[in-house]
This record gives sequence, structure tokens and C-alpha cells, in this order.
Amino acid sequence: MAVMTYAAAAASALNDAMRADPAIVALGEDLGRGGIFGQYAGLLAAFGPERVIDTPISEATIVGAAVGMALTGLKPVVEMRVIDFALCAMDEIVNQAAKNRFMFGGQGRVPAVIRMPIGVWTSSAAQHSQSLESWFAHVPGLVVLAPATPQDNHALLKAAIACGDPVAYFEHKELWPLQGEVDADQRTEIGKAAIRRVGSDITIVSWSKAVHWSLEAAEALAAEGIQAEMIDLRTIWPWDRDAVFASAAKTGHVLIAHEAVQAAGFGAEIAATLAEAGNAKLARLGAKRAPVGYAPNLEAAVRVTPAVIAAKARALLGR
Amino acid sequence: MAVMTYAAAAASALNDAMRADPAIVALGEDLGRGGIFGQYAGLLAAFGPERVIDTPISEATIVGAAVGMALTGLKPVVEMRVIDFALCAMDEIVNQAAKNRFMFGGQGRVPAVIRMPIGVWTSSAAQHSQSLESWFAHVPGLVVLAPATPQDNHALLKAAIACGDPVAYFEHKELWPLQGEVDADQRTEIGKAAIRRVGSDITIVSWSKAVHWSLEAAEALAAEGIQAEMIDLRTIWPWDRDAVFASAAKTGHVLIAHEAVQAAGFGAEIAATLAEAGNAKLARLGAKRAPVGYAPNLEAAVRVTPAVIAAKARALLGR
Amino acid sequence: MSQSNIPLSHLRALYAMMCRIRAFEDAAEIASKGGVAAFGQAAGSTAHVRGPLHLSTGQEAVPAGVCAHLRPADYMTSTHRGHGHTLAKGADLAGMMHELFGKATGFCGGRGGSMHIADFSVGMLGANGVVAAGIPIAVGAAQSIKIRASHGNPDAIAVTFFGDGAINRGPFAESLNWAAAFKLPLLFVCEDNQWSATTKTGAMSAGEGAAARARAHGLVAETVDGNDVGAVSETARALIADIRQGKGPALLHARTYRFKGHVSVDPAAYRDPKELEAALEHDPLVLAARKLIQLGINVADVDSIMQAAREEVAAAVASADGAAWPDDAAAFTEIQSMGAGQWL
Amino acid sequence: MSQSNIPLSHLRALYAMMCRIRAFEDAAEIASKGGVAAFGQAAGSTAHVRGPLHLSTGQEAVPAGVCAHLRPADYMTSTHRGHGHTLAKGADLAGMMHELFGKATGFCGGRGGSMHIADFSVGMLGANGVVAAGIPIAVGAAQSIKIRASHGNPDAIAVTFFGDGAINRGPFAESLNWAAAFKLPLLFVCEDNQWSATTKTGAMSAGEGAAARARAHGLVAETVDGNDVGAVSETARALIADIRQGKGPALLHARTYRFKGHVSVDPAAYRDPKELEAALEHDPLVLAARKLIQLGINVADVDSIMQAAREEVAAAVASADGAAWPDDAAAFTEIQSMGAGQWL
Ligand SMILES: Cc1ncc(C[n+]2csc(CCOP(=O)(O)OP(=O)(O)O)c2C)c(N)n1
Ligand SMILES: Cc1ncc(C[n+]2csc(CCOP(=O)(O)OP(=O)(O)O)c2C)c(N)n1
Ligand SMILES: [Mg+2]
Ligand SMILES: [Mg+2]
Repeated sequence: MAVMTYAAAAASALNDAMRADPAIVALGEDLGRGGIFGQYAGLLAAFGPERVIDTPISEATIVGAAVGMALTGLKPVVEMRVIDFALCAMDEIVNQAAKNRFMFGGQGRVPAVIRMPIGVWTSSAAQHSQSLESWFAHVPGLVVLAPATPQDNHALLKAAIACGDPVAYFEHKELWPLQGEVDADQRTEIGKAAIRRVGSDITIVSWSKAVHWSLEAAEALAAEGIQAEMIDLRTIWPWDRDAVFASAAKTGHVLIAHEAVQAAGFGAEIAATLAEAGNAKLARLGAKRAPVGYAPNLEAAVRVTPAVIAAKARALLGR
Repeated sequence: MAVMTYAAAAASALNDAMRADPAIVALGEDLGRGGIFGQYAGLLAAFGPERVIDTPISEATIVGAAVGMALTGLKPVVEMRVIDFALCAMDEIVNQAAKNRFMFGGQGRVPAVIRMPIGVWTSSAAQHSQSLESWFAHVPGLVVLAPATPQDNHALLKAAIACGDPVAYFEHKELWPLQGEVDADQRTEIGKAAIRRVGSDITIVSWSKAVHWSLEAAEALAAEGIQAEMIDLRTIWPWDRDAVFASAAKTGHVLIAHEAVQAAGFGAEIAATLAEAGNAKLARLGAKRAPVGYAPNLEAAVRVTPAVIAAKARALLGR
Repeated sequence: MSQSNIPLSHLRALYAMMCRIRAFEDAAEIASKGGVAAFGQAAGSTAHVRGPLHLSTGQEAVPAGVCAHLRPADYMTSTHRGHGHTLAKGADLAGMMHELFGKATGFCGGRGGSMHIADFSVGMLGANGVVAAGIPIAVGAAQSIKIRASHGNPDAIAVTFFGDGAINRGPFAESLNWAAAFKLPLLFVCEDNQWSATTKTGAMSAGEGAAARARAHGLVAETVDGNDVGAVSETARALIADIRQGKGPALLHARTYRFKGHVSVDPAAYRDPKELEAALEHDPLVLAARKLIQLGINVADVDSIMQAAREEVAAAVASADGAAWPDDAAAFTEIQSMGAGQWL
Repeated sequence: MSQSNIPLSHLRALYAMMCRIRAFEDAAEIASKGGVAAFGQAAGSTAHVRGPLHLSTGQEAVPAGVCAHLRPADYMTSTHRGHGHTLAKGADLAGMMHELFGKATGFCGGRGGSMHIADFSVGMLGANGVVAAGIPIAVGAAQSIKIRASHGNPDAIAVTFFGDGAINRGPFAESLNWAAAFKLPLLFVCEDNQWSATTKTGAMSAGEGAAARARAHGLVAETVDGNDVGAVSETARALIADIRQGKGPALLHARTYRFKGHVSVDPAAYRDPKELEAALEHDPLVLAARKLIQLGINVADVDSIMQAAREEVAAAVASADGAAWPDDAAAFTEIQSMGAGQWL
């Protein structure tokens, strides 16, 4: 156990992983000097410039090249610096990395971790403050992670690299300096939420920096005699429905809090899922979370059709 | 009144608009030959190559240039061919077009309509079949439209060009050949849904191609004695809450159906909004749909904070 | 360099590959009629090949000439117009036809179709539905070869094919710079068919074209008559030999012509018929056949090469036609491992 | 071309602009200490200027020399490092300082800050937080000038500043091609300070640099000593004159040096101190002052120019300090017209 920052935890996890597996490489701008936030500190010295790759300012090619590396036996960890710049590489993330395995019928795998720090960061204004995790939850093929603690940034980064899927990995810019204990051997499963506080009155579901605010809020509520249960989702996709539903059943009240814009944020997905389950009079229908296939039957299999709509309407009406 | 296709309706609307306002220009690949689907038919001949601009295959610069045009007095209509290719221009759409007015304190306006056809289109597979409208609903600064009929494609395209905001405009690839009556003088207000079918038993909310499936489903249900009310949202942002809530109050049952992937699709936003309003035990909290400002108080104004979380929790618990 | 320099047996092999590509494209074209709604055409339900189908008819000399110098350990990325590249890289012809027919037995199990043809078993890492998107992927594959040098094939290379229109997308320039900065074993091949969908590329492209842009980024670049398969082959051979020796990336600009519309259902009504007529005079297959005859092969022999290709393709069509559709369940497999089965 | 060719009065004016930029950057730097957490520094709450602040200290000759030839009707886009460009384009110095302080009286009402400085009233269409993103916007502004030729300023131009690191992003190449293909009135200015954040640009950039890439796309391009304000001015004058005459776009590559770290709180520990020492020998302000003295202006006069600049800046800082914050409500205005007020 050691106390380290959220940034140092990431560097340490990557160090461990790279030491264990020579297929892992890291690429992005300014990595050689340890990254602007120290999240790659020491790695160049440890692994050399072929594995800790300083790249040109070419976001599209950073991700595109990572796809090519991943398809040919490497496991790239890709640095985008802030999610806002990843917007320069959305074709590569969404059309190439996420869909590759499916489009090519399983011939290719893209075990790439794309790090896209989210969040507000001291007056860095509109182009450096976004939180777009819900976009990636909407894209079949991607795993979506958002650690809130040094321990999780250590364990989830390792899990992300190991999982074999392309991962949208969201660190938070205001969490870089956060200190915490890190057990390097602790494993955190993708898809499992953490209950950060046990309570009986209300469930607060959150992730990333908002976890800390939620815990602060929970303390304030506790002083008033309200016991909040606080669930840190950690994995946005596949999210831990069991944990959320179990807590909701216990407390009877659910508040979802995230830093991203509320409208069409991932909180909507959670709320809608809870609402549909708890309320027989509301339902959604959309395509399955699968890329659209080419063969007519595969294309049809994921679509919403008049028959499906009618069936769902009947079910809602209990007929 | 004339009968025309969804594609021809767009061409006709653009023709009318360009005739009335010399500031309107259209740009994109292959426009000069009328566009691959005829949605620009006749425009080059009518307005010449300075206003109907054939561009290189440079999506980032197509949108970036449109931003520059819009800031300097033009009203560009931008063709992306399919939403999938717009992923090559996400920085320009989200970081530049959407945020410009706010970032620069209202000095600039970006009256650009960005056409990004969505939807499945006969075996064109994973990179030509996406529906990503929920992404754009999540981005402050954007208007989001998705017409389902030739009439709406005519009227909403005009409204989009006239509205002065950057508009994410989603036509549907399978609707291009759809025939319908078009009254060129009919105006359709942004933000107003259309009730396509009146019914008393269940409300089906939909948009784009899924409207037609929903209507088909409604017919099937009618044969069984179930009267569905069918709401074509048309505007995804700002969406017509009044229409949806009024219908929901009447029928007591709501089904939201869209072609996009269900997970984190815009249906979640509607369902969550309905659920929160109808169920005192569920709530979401996220940032306001506003770009993040620079001054400390502006930055703070849009954020979710511990105090806000605690307050919402209290409200949920009725304390 | 031109055909005259290459040995007869090599030219014969190149011609055979070109014939296979031509025969494939011709058959796919027929099977695709009514397969997609665009260019004023409606989609029927009878087509065997559905969706946008981009034919490389007339451009066969480029993949044949370049890929003659590639090995299975070399990687390739391609474009929406990738049948020729795929075949020339050594992929099974029937596997590709089955994929175009959307069958379970196709390369991608019917999930991809023409725009997502791939045969990883021969190093063909994929066609691409997004213009220029294959280029950075090839950059990564080339960098991977360098990084994994100890893993077996240190002198392997990557090759990326792209069109003349693609050079105006940013990732092309980014990739030129990147490949040169890291001195990667990568051959860029600009297959210049003069058209970008319905637009003549010339007016949209400033400067002296792909080769000049490559040189400005420090790459070696050659321009070649892309209808002269011997010239393509000889030029590619020299460039590839240097790349294998670690001399860094290079670009080959091959001038050719698109005989068909942009997609198979596009009648190309926007094109001056004279332009096509003139181009047909330089049909790369005719030129190669003529040369073979000059070199002493008799006409019947030459014809038999094409005949064999057509028979191979006909057999592939027949077997594709008879093959099974994918299970519906295949719509939900090979998406991702974590969270597999969570669709909603 | 060099300073010696330009008239004294012009050089004096250029020097005065450079002094204003230097004084502005120096004051902003002091006001920003502790303003953002990066490079191992923590953010304090006492800083007047918050968030990433990119200083152009040492690069003043480039904006001064180029913008001397611009008019209010000309458009400009800039980068994250845009204070110098903005001032040189004629923007009010105090308005910019107020914006850096986040005040309601700043150019953007406190919404933008340093990375989103803009003064549309003088044609300055914005700094940008995304590398290279201003370039296509300038392309559009230039095309707009052409399209709206009848609307008043047919010989207006657009100019876009960008860094040496930015030339490796796709939009730079796309924009070169586009500007040349449409023969737009656009000057590209690569302000080459040799660094891209913490990385030496050289190793990341293949080929002969910005000018060579521009030429490959058919543009005229010149390289100049970017610390010699006279040389910058003369070269820019000539290029801009041609652009105004409709000869199409051009690129100016100006070599200079970044005296400070990447952002104001960056101590640039990764940099060999000798490199900075050597660069300081070519401080563009020192060079220009020396030349003014050679040309007969006395030292006190020269000093008084800088003195005046420092006083102007001090007054701006004082007034910015005393100015009001924006209303909280400003967080929710100027976002969009349709659906204004619908935040959730
Ligand atoms: C990023 C992107 N933009 C646009 C398209 C639509 N599109 C498909 S092929 C094509 C023309 C490409 O021209 P070129 O690169 O010369 O290849 P060719 O079709 O001639 O083989 C276009 C514009 C696309 N697929 N991807
Ligand atoms: C697309 C994008 N990638 C990365 C960054 C982070 N970043 C900001 S400035 C910078 C270096 C830019 O170098 P250069 O273009 O030479 O400009 P300079 O900072 O030297 O003025 C980087 C990498 C960014 N803002 N945008
Ligand atoms: Mg072409
Ligand atoms: Mg620089």
C-alpha cells in the first residue's frame, strides 16, 4: 500500500502493466516528459521511445495508428490530453476502433485504451471543460470507464488494458492531484460499481469527480439525519444495474448526479432504465447496442420495426 | 401544393431560401451534380459555383470554413452526406460552431445548417448506418432537427436556415424517395412537435423514419381496438415537452421509439424527463446545457455542487 | 520503367491477377443491380449484392503490380474500392464473393460486405467506408512492425491504398508526416482514377498532387502509368525493396481511370462519354494482353487466362448464391467482450 | 529582406507595438501565477488570471510585422497563444486584460478568457483552444470575402496564425489545399517558436517544414527571421499586396522562439537553459531598439516607448482589477436563440 496521487497511480499502473507485457505501448503528445500532469512520469526512462511514443500533434492519426497497432499485436494506451481534443479523432474512435471487430466478423481486435480526461478544470473554459461520456456509452463496441479515486485509476487502467476491448477511459482533470492509498494488487472488475457509503434513505449514483461531491453532500445530509447510500458507478458501460437496482429497492429514492450536461447525459439512461423497470406505463425502444451488420437479416435484427413497436405498446397496456 | 419527394422538398426549400437571401450558400462534396440523392438538384444551375460550392473531400475544413463564412455574414448550408462522415468534423461542429457565440461573449453568430443524414440504408453496414442525434442534444449551442416528411423537410430546412443558430439537421437516408404533398408556404416552428395521429390509449413519441413505423404500428393496434396517439417530435432540441406531457396525461402510457441505439439515445432523455416529473422518487442532476464559462462565477454557475446535490436529495425526500 | 523490362512469366502472373479482378468486378456488378437507392435508382429486393458497391474495373494494374511484391506477413489497408487490393494480396476469391452476398461463409460472416472486406489471414486489414481512414491504420501497422521487430518478420512492410480524392483529407497529410518522422516501413499508394464520386478531382486538388505532397513531407515518391502493369510492378518493386531495407516510407502515385460509375448503380451521366472512350483505349488488361502476345504467347493462351478467371468467379457466384445466411444471432456477437449481451 | 530597408517611422511604430505586447505578456504572466494546476504546480485562489495562459513573449515581431499591413476589414484567426495577434490587429489592450481577468468588461464578458480572446470589431475572429482549429475558420472568412465581394471590401484578406506544431494536424493541410483550389485571399502565418508544449517540434515534423508543404499545395511561401521585425514586415507587405490583388493564398514561415514555458506556470524544466540563453541574444525587442538607435533615435526616446507601454498595461491591470465580475446570469445568455432558457 502506498499513498499516491490519481496521476501517479495511473503512471504506476501503466508501469506495472508495461513491465509485465511487452505488447503494451503508450502514445500521445508530450508523453516523454511525463505528460503535462505527470500521468506518464518515469515511463520513457523505463521503457524507451519505442514504447513510450511522443507523437506529432495529429489526434486523428494518433488514434488511427493505435488501431493499426492493436490489430497487429500491440496493446496501445492512447493519450488525448482532454476529451475536447479527442473530437479531432472521432472517426478513428467511433468508426474504426469501436466497430472493427464486428465489421470484420471478429478477424480483428482493438485492445486500445483511449484516455480522454473530462471535466471542468479551473477556468479553462468551453473548449477544455467537457464531459462527454454519454456519447461513448451510445457507441456499440466500446467499454466506458470513469475512475474517481487513485485506487480505481490504478486498478481500472490495468483492467482496461487487459480487457481486450477498445476502452474509452475518462480520467478527471481536477482529480490529478487527489491523494489516496493504492494497493497495487487490488483488482477492480469492469462493470462493478463501488458502494462508497452505505445508507438507507436515498441512493445517490455518480461517477468521476462528482462522486466526491456526492460524498460531501451525503455528509451534509447525514448531519440532518438523512442516510444516503452512495454508489460510484466507475464503469459507465457496461454499468452495474444490479448494484443500482438493489440500492434503489432498499432506499426507494434515487438521485443520479454527474458533471456532464444533464440533457442527454448518461444519467438519463440510468433514470430511464429505473423508470421503465418501476413503472409499467413508460417504455423506450431503440436499436440494440450493436453495430449495423451488412447481411439483410443482420441489419434487420437490430432495428426497431412496426411489429416491435406494436408489441411493446401491447405489453405496456397489458394486452 | 405539389407532390414531391423528401429529397426534392429539400432542394426546393433551399432554392426558395437562396433566391430570397443572397447570404445563403451551400457547400459540400458533389453538390454540383445535385448531390448523390438529388437533394441539391438544380441549385448549381440556379446560383452558380460561388454559392453552390463543390468542395474537396475535407470534412473538417468544410465545417470549419462554414464557421468562418457564418461569422462573416454568410449563412452556410453544409452537406456531410451521412452522419458517419461528420465524425471527421466533430471538433469543428462541437468545439467551434456550437460554442462560438458563447465563448466570444456574443460577438459571433454561426447561422450554419449542418446536414448529416442518419439511419440505416440498405446494407450499407456499420460505417454508413448510424443515428447519433442524442450526441448533439447533449451539446449546448446546437439546435437539433429531424424531419420525417417532405413537408417538414421543406419547412424545417427553411426554419433552420432562418433561425440564426447552428443547427444539426438530420435527414434520413431511407426517406429520400418518400413522396408527399408540400405546401411551400407552410411554416413549421422549431420546437413544435406534430401530432400525426390522435388516440386515447397510448402515446408513441418518435422522429425521423421511425415516425412511419410508429404510424404503421398504430394502424396495427387500431385494428385491435387500441388507439395510439402518435407524436412526431421533429425537433430534438429544444423538444416539445408540452406536447409530450399533454399527450401522456391524456393516454397515461408512453412509448418512445427511435432508430438510434437505445442505450444513451435521446429516448432516455424523454423517458427520464417524464419519469422525474411523474415520480417523486427519481431525479437527475447534471450541468446546465450551457458551455462552461471562463470567469470563476460563470464556471461555478453551471456546475453540479455538493450543495445542489444535497438540496435535490432533500427535495426528493420531501424534507 | 515499363512492361518491357519484366520477365514474361512475371507479366503472365500479373495478367492472370488482373483477369481475376476484372472477372470479379464484372460479376459483382451484375449481382448488384438494384442493390441500393442512389443516383436516382431505386433499390430492389432481388439484388444479390446489396448496399454501395464500388468497382475497381479499369484500375486492376495497380493492385496487381504493387501486391506482386508483398508477402503474407506484410500488412495492407484499403478503401471502399478494395476488391482488387484484397484479391491481389492473396485473399480467397470465393470468400470475398460470399461476403458481398452477405453470407455466413464470407470473410466477415456477412457482417461487413464490400466496404468492409478484410482477410486478416493474408495481412489484409480491411477496406474502409470512410475516405482516407485506412491510411493512419496502416501507419500503426507499420509502426507495430518496427516495435515488434524481434517477433519474426523484421523486414515486413505495410502498404496503404487510397484514392486521388483522399489526399485532400487531413489524415493523409498527418500520416505522411508521421510515417516519415518515425521512418516507418510503409508504402503509400495513391490510386488516381481521376474521379472523386461525381467530381473531377483535378479542380479540387491544388498543387502537383500526391507525389509532391509526399516529397514535401520528406518521403521518396514516384509517379507511374497505372495502366501499365509492368511499370507499376517495376516501380513498386524498387520502392518496396528500399522500404524493406529500412530506408523509410515512400509514395507511389499511379495514374489510372475509373471505367464505371462511382458505385455500381451509378450510370455516371455527369461524365463526358468521350473521356471514357479515350480511357478504354488504355484498358490495362488489353495493354497487358497485347504485350504478352508480342512476347510470344499465343492469343488462345491469353484468352484462356481470362477464361479461367471467369470460371473461377462463376463458381464463386454459384457457391455464394447457395451459401447460408448468417444466423440472426450473429448480429450480436463479435461486438465486445466486456458487457457482451447487454444491448439496452 | 531585413530591417534596414524600412523607414524609421515604420520601424518605430512596429517597435511600439512590440513593446505593448511584451508589456502585456509580462503583466499577464505575473497576474497568472498559481492560476492553474499543471506541470506539478497547484492552483491557488489568489491569481487574477486563471486557467491556461500561453504567453507570446519573445515572438512579438511576428504579429507586429504582419499586422502592420492589415486593415480593420481584414479578418484574422489565431491560436491559444493569441494576445500579440489580437493587439497587433488593433484590439483594445484594456479590453483584453479585462477578459483575462474574467471581468464583465472584457471582450467576451468574461466568458472566454485568454484562449478565447476575440475582438470582432477589428476583424479578430478569435483565439482558439484547439490547435490548428482557427485555420479552416480563416479559410471560410477568406471565401466569404470573395463571395461577398460586392459588399464593400473586395480587396480585404484573411490571415491565420498558427504554430509550428500545428502544421502536423490535418486541418492545416486541408486548408492549404482548399485555399489554393479556390484561390482565396488568405495569408497563412506559421509562427515557428520551435516548441510544441514540452516537445521540440523538429523531431515531430518531417520534411522541410511549413513553407515546403505550402508549395506542394501550390501556394507561394516565404521563410523569414521572425525576430527581425523589419524583415517580417517587408516580407508580409509583399505577400499581402499580392494576395489583395487576387493572386491567391500564400504562406509566411517566421522563425522565432518561445522565451517562456508552454503556459505561464510552466518552468520549462525540460529545456536546456543554454537554448534559452542563446535565444535571448536575439530578443526581437532588443534587436529593434538597437536598430532604432543606429538610425539616430536616442536611447531615452527608445526607452520612453517601452515606458509608455508599461504604463498603459499597468493602467489596464488596475482597471481590470477593479472591474465587476459578470452577472451569474451571463452563464446562460449568448448560447443560442432557439430553446434559450431550456437548460435541462
Ligand atoms: C470522409 C468521407 N467523406 C466522404 C465520403 C463519401 N465518398 C465515398 S468515396 C468518395 C470519393 C473518393 O474519391 P477517391 O479517394 O478518389 O476514391 P475513388 O472513389 O475514386 O476510388 C466519397 C466522397 C466518405 N466515404 N468518407
Ligand atoms: C488538437 C489539440 N491537440 C493538443 C492540444 C494541446 N496543446 C495546446 S498548445 C500545444 C502545442 C502547440 O504547438 P504550436 O502549434 O507550435 O504552438 P505554440 O504553443 O508553440 O504557440 C498543444 C499540444 C490542443 N490544444 N489541441
Ligand atoms: Mg478517385
Ligand atoms: Mg510552437
